[in-house]
Amino acid sequence: MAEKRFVYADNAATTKISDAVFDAMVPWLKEGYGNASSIYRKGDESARALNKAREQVATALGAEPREIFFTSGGSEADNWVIKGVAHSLAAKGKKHIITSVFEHHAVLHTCETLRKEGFEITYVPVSDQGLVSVEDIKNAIREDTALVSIMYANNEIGTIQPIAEIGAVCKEKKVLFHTDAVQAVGNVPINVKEQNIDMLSLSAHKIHGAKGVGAMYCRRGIVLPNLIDGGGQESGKRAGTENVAGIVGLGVAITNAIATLPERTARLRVMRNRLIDGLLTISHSRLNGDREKRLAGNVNISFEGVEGEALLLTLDANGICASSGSACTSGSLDPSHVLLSIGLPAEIAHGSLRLSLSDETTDEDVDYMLSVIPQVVDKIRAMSPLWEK
Amino acid sequence: MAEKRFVYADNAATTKISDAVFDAMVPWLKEGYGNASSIYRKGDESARALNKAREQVATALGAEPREIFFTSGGSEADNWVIKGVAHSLAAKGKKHIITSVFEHHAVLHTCETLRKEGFEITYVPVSDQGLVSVEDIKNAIREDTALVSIMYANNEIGTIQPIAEIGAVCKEKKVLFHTDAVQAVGNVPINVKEQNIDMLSLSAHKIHGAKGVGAMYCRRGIVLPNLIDGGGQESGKRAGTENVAGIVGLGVAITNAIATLPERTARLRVMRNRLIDGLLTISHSRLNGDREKRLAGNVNISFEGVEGEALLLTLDANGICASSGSACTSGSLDPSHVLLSIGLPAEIAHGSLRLSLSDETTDEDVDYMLSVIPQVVDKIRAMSPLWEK
Amino acid sequence: MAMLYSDRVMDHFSNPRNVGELTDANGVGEVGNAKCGDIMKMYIKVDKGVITDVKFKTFGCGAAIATSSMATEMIKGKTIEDALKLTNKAVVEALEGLPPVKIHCSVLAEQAVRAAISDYYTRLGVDPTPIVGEIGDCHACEH
Amino acid sequence: MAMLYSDRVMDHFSNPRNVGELTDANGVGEVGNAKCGDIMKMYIKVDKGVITDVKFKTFGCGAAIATSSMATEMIKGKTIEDALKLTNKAVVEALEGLPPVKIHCSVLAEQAVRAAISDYYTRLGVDPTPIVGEIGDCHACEH
Ligand SMILES: Cc1ncc(COP(=O)(O)O)c(C=O)c1O
Ligand SMILES: Cc1ncc(COP(=O)(O)O)c(C=O)c1O
Ligand code: FES
Ligand code: FES
Repeated sequence: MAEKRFVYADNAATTKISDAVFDAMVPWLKEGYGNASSIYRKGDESARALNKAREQVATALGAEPREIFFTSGGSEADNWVIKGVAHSLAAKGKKHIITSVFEHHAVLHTCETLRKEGFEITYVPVSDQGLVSVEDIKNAIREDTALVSIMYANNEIGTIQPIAEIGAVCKEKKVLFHTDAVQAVGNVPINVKEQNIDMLSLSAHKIHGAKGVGAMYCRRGIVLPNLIDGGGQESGKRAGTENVAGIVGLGVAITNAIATLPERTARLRVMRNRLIDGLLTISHSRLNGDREKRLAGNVNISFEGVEGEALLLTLDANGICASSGSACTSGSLDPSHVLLSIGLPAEIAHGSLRLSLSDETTDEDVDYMLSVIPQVVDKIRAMSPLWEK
Repeated sequence: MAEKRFVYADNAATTKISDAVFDAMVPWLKEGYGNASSIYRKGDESARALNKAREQVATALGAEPREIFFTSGGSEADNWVIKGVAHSLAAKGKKHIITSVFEHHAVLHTCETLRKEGFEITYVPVSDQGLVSVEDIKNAIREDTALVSIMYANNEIGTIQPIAEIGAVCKEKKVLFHTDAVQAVGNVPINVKEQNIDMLSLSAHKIHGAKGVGAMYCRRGIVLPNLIDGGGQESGKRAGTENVAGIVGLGVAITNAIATLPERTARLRVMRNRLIDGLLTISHSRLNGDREKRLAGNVNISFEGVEGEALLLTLDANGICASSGSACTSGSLDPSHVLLSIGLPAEIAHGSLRLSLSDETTDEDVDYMLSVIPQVVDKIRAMSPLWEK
Repeated sequence: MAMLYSDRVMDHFSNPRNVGELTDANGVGEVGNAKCGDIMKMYIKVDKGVITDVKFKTFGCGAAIATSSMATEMIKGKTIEDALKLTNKAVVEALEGLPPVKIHCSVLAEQAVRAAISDYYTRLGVDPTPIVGEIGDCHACEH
Repeated sequence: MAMLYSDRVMDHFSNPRNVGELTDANGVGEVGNAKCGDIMKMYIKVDKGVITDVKFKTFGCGAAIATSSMATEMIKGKTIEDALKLTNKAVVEALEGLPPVKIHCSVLAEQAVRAAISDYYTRLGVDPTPIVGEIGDCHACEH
């Protein structure tokens, strides 16, 4: 095998805080500790820093600053939007929500909670290429539909959904439209006004910001009940002393992500394609998700006869951080709902590998992965009682 | 006036991150970026760090690690507990909640949201010394009471409530008991088991930790629905990629706070008393809240004929960061609900000053405040058309 | 959110111009609402239709004090006619803006000027209403 | 949450002992549940009541592989009687623990040993049930 190196290829799970973000955060973890709600200058400084970050996030999305609300991450934003719209429109008899089968759990489990409360959820299917059909959404919309929530880009297979088209349909049908853009922000050009997005969730730690901070865009005029009641922070819409350092970092992270987007994605696309082509030379492998309509940094490949956890542990032993389709984390053996949704049999879904790149990924990293992964797959297959060479 | 110096006397609003906490956080903002849910060692390291912090928080409260759930702060914890218990016990016909009139807005506004949803809220009064009566709680408990939520220590006037006694009553009456201990943790010895506390909220930034991180203690066996659904983090009870750095910092902050508690509070009490005695020599002033049953670092004094914002701005110009009873932050002219609750007339509530000390406060700071504040009060009174010397 | 007052506001708050009482005032106006915490009292000395001196006392927030101070500067040396043209908007502009939640404080300053002029006319035995109009209370404060 | 495997588990996972097939095995057991992704196949060579050689093949998670490896080490050279006393708990202890969600994987190892011994008796024409008992599926995996 090639000389061992450390390759972090799990940027869809989380990213390293960039130096620029870290440097921007530090003053707010040190001397800039004033509470933004306080009246003295030390508080003012924090308030100004929050305002600046709000403008940066708004600019990145084509929104207005007052349409941006900071949260503790993507999950909170998803919960806030979906539960908020559901509970507020239920009073008007609208108790139907449309989402897709392969959303992130922050959306799916939230919808499941609402279903238990008496809401009706339509889960539109996705194609074998991992794409939602605009037609399906259109047909699913009813008189009593409160919300359509479709993710911008899928976190496992990286497929990019027809968001502008869904936005247009929702606008025409006068239904609110939310997109979980946690994976897309900074990686795909987004303009909430042009794309008719009413609400959007994002998270800092996916774009070299800190963990535990995110934002929710909510188009002006939409009345969303609070998820977290209390103090007057975030225009009284989200209580809690603001995580100034994290929010400042998010402002820098999103600004940098947007500034470098075209170049970065062009470069990542080349590396991604090289990985895909190289790994598909392994026998009994397949690419999951559309090859073109996918995030520039996402590779997701299944290897028959390979168990995901064993694969990941062996890659880790070789210095490669990656993730799999099997939900190791929950201790459950259920294969990824995303991979099942695009039609993969459970056994194959178990043996899939997600490599997600970032601007820190180098060509040497790609070479290394291409040299190590085939050997690891072979080794695991050789240990399997099911695999015949 | 004495030579100008910078005195931060608003530690009840937020505190400076201590060097120990900052140093503990930095590795997790730099190289320790692994997602705690990941399977590789880089993720493991984060998971281990979370486990350690969970143990530290549990130890500080006399709880078990699995009873600790990390949140984005005190407000989220309060919302989670109160909305969670309400919605879960409503199914059993328990739609009554008992709280006090002078809780933090994170509790009061949450209760108000529930009231609009059809829950009934009993707000027990507080005495003119700022103390809740155990008898009042006992009398307020009914067959359909779902929850009693009483803050451990008040954030404005620092009064410490008879938590163990309330815990005993709730236990006897088989009603769940929550305490918002955001101001108390690290400043008062707490043992959730001995005090029969079923659920407790805390926040890192009040004890020299970071903003945007907190925790919720929930006694084992209590089933609390999620506020934030999604991934399997926090045993599936609170979704969202964990703020590892913030949580590690909280672990260190709470450990340090507990370790230094007796000495620190003894020292603070002396400084506090000196401030109280000194400021009460100003004519037409009064101390708000019981003098003994109060946080070691809390001073809250009203000056007749003085408007709070003008007072704070002038103190700020003199280098003193403090806060007032008037809710400047909301842009509302309503005087503090806490000060009204202990019987202050609105005009007097407007002119109150909260000084909250921490281990960083020095005797020189106290001297300085004692020299500056009387002069500032005089100056503002001299400008008032209402004030006759 | 913190106040985010402009430097100009902070200057007028920290060093208010024309604070005090005028013993020889011939017009005194007091406006505000003790309930919401704000009282502004303005003293003017009018000579041949010109405001030759002005002083104020204010019990109120930073914006109330700064707008009182600025308003006195803006009407000093002006004719009554010109002083009556003073709007709260002009005071806010002169202060380089106020946070949205503090705009209502500037209304108090405009009203205090009108109240003082009104008192001047009343003392002269002239009905001020046709000239000054109704003054009213600081409604913005009663929300 | 990440796996938090012990060093011992990682050692047995990374360098599994006794991987492969035994061409001269006289007992072969396969257990598991393809649906939940885990299959463990164990080959034993029994000579005069003693397990003289053992190999395994496993399709499964890190814990499955490590427990397979550990189990083979623990029964090699043992009498059938002793091997039948092997519990999943003993394997877990030998591995210095497993995360709670992974305990069920160790059950598979215990079952694989029993299944191989069962096959050995069956080949001898002896009904294994009174000796080995029911083996059953990995119920833990079907949640
Ligand atoms: C008593 C009390 N409860 C709740 C909170 C809210 O905590 P956080 O700002 O961490 O959301 C605070 C402080 O802001 C508080 O003092
Ligand atoms: C598509 C998607 N939505 C939501 C989330 C949740 O974001 P967070 O971890 O910031 O709560 C993630 C990542 O974890 C994600 O990939
Ligand atoms: S005068 Fe400033 S609050 Fe009304
Ligand atoms: S064998 Fe490890 S998951 Fe069942």
